[in-house]
Parts: sequence; C-alpha cells; structure tokens
Amino acid sequence: MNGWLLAATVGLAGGLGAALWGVATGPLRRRVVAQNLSTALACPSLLLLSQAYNRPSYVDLGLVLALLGPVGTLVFARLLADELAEDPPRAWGLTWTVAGLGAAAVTALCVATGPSRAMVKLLVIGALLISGNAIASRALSGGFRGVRGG
Amino acid sequence: MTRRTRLWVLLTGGAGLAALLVAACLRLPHFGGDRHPYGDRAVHASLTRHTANTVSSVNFDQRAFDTLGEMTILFAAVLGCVVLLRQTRDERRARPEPAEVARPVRRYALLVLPVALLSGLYIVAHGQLSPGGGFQGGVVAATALHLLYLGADYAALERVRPVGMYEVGDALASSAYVVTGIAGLIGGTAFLANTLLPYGTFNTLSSGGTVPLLNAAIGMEVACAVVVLLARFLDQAVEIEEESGR
Amino acid sequence: MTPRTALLAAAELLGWWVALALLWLVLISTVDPLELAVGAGSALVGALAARAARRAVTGS
Amino acid sequence: MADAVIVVALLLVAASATVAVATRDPMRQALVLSVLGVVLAVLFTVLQAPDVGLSQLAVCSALTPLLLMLAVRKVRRRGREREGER
Repeated sequence: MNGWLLAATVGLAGGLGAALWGVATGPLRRRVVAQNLSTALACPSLLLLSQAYNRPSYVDLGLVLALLGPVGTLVFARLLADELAEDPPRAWGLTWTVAGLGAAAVTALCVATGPSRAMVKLLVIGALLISGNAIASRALSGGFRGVRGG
Repeated sequence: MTRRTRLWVLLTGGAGLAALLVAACLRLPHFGGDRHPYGDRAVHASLTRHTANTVSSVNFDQRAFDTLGEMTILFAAVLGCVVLLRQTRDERRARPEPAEVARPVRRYALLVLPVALLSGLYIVAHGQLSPGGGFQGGVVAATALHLLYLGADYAALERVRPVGMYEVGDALASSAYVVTGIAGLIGGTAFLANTLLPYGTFNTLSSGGTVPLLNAAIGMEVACAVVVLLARFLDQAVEIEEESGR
Repeated sequence: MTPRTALLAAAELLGWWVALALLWLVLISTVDPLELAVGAGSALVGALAARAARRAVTGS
Repeated sequence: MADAVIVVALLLVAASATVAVATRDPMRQALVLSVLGVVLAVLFTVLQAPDVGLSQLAVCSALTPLLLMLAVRKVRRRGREREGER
C-alpha cells in the first residue's frame, strides 16, 4: 500500500473534484478562482505520483504545470478583466490554504528524496507554483484594472 | 435513392464496421496485461539505438516519416491561419495602447519568462532521455514568450517578437528536418534512417543518433509556428478594427 | 552605447546567465560536459530574452 | 491501489468532459476546458504515458485558453460594433 499513491489519489479526488464543481457552477468570479486552484492542486498531485511510481522523470510534468498553470489563469484574468471588474473575486483564504497544502506536499517529498539536486528541483517547482498562484489570484482580484483593450 | 434507402445503406455499412471493430477489440492484448507485441519490438529497437525514451525513438527514429507528416500538418495549419486572419482592405490597424498592469504581475512575468524559456529548451534537449521532446518543449518556449503580452501589453510583445523572423524560422526548421532526412539518403541508407551518426552512450545527451537533431528541428518548428499563430490571433483581437465609417 | 551602459548591460546579462545556468544544473539529472555546454547556450538565450523583455517593458 | 487512482482520474475526465459539453457560454466553457486539460494530463500520467501528458499540459494550460479567449473577444467586439452602427 503506497502512501504516496494514496495521498495523490485523495488530492486528486478531493481537490480536483472540488475545483471541477467550482468551475462548473456559480458566478464567474468563483469559476475563475476554481480554475486557478485546479492547477494549484494538480501540480502537487503530479509530484506525489512521480514519487509513488518512483520515476523522477515525471517531475518535469509538475515543472511545466507549475510554470504554465498560473499563465493560463493570467490569460483568463486579462481577457475577462471587464467581466470581473464588477465583482472582483476575493478568495485569499482559499488560495493560501491550497498553497499551504501544496507546500506541505512538497516538503514531504523533499524529506523523502533527501538532500540532493532533485530536492532543489522540487523546491524550485514548489516556489514557482506558490508564487504563480499568489500572483494569479492577485491578478484576478484587480491586477488588470487599467487594461481596457485586453 | 430516397432518404430512407440512404439511411438503410448507412446503417448496414455502420453495422458491418461495428462488427469488425468489436472483433478486433476482442483480440487486443488485455488492458494492463504483460503481452505487448508492438511494444516489445519498439522498445527493443529503441534500446539497440541507445534511445532511453522509447516514445521519442518511435516518434523520431522508427516512425520519423509520420512525424514529418505531423510537422507539415502544423505548418499547413499555421499557414491557413495566416492567410485567413490577414488584414483585409476595409480594416485598419490601430496602435495597441500601453496598458497599466499591477506591479507584482509585471515583475512575475519578467521573472518567469526566462525560466519558462529555459525549461522549454531543457525539455527539447532531453527529448530522447526523459518525457518530453520537440513538440512539448516548443510549445512551452513559445508560451513563455507571450508572458510579455500577459504581463505588460501587446506593444511590448511586438517590440521583442519580429514576426517575419519567426516565419523564416518556421520554414527553416521544417526544411532542416527534411534535409536531415535527405542526409540519410545521401549516406546510402533510407530517407530519415537513423544510421548516420554514432548512437553514443546510453542515457546521455548525445545518444540516439539523429533523434536529438530531429527533436531540435521539431522544437524550433513548433515554437516558431505557435508564435506566428498567436501573433495572427493577437493582431485580430487587439489591433485590427473595421473601418467605422461605411 | 556609452561604456557605462555597455557595462550595465553586460552585468545584467551575466547575472541572468549565472542564474539560468544554475537552474539548468538543478533541472538535469546526469552532469556531463555536453549537458553543461548545452546548458550554457540555453542560459545565454534565456539571458538575452530576459534583457530584451525588460527593455521592451520599461521602454514602453 | 494503483487501480483506484486510475478510476478516480477516469471519473474526473468523464465529469469534466460532460460539464464542458453542457456549458453553453464560450467564456465559461474555456474555463472548463482548461480544467479538463489538466485532468486529462493527470489521466495520461496515471496510465504511464508521461510524454502525452506533457503535450496535453503544455497545450491546454495556456495556449488553448489564449486562442479561445482571443477568438471570443474578436467575435464579441465585432458584434458590439455592428449593434453600435445599427
């Protein structure tokens, strides 16, 4: 019974399930926050899967998602700036809890891999993910106010 | 040939196809089983040519001719977009006005752009070792460039991205792929055959013969094609407007 | 391109190049001379792109 | 245990694909497509196909939303200009 796989499965079922439900229903501001959190939850799950399958090469998927996930949210923040201007999303609590979950998963993985370049790679991915999601939620809640034409 | 008879012909044809498909599926190897006739041969061939990532070996060595087809499909698709999304006579190109973006978002974009570009190049370079390759790395690198549009405004992106150069890069990379193939012909073996370069030591950057070269060509081609494609979409969405006076 | 601005530009490029080369070292698994060479080249491309991006944004 | 994660990934893909079809507004659908892309990438990773998962991630996380949203913006702007003139 692989603990990493269990953690990844719980993260996927609970996290992505909630993100999918959030993006499918409710006002536009909640959908956009749900999309932002879907990448913030999927990336740690991918890292956990790479540890569960004991294949360090899968970490590159986590790297690409940590880099491009927030970029996708920036796309939505910028091109939906007019629609989001009326009631800007306020979900700092949720964003920081999810970032905390991601940080916990990354630290657990770092402890498991032990001090090495692979651990530094995991830390880089964790830093990229958390800063990316913080900036993306900052952009959602009014980062593009001055942008009229998109 | 009334509608009903045409429907009947369709149904019988469909039923025949369905029967054949079901028969074929029943004789496929079991899901998750251990008998993979095609897989075993592909892995054997990729290992003999010292390519660690069998998918890249299939993509760029055993079935390199199919990848040539995929590359020309992408090239033709982008060419179609360029023709369709061109600026017509009754449209004028308005200057994109500079947009005021929150400071942290702009700083993030300027910080992540080189990191994402480096990651894209890393994925392209290690295509034949770890998951990834020309296609994936090219898209990551091209998307990294557009962080400038997201972090600042379209004028900033246009200043950094001369579209003409990327169109030339697209064409150059496609022809580089074909020339590498023809080199196989000149070398006395088949088109796109992986017999020119030594296979190198396993699991190193120079392993796999021509696989890294084809990977790099595809990486450059995909990156340039995506930049040209997004340039046309951005032009239409941000710059080109209809003549207001009729 | 007065000597001073040239020096500043070189310093910025060098800064970015060192940072990106270190990131490349973190990304790769096995370290051998060819990897380092390709890493140096990619880091240079990244540094040039970083500087061009900064100038494009601040210039506007 | 390994099958459980495959089942979860398959269920998530089925659910998000249905939601993507059910959503009518293009902007909201672009959001759902982005989540569908991430879930598909997870499914490919779980089925031990990391290359396909990486391509899915690279394309669906930033490129498809950008193309979709730019197209929607262009169509909406053209619609607004037409109404303005009439």
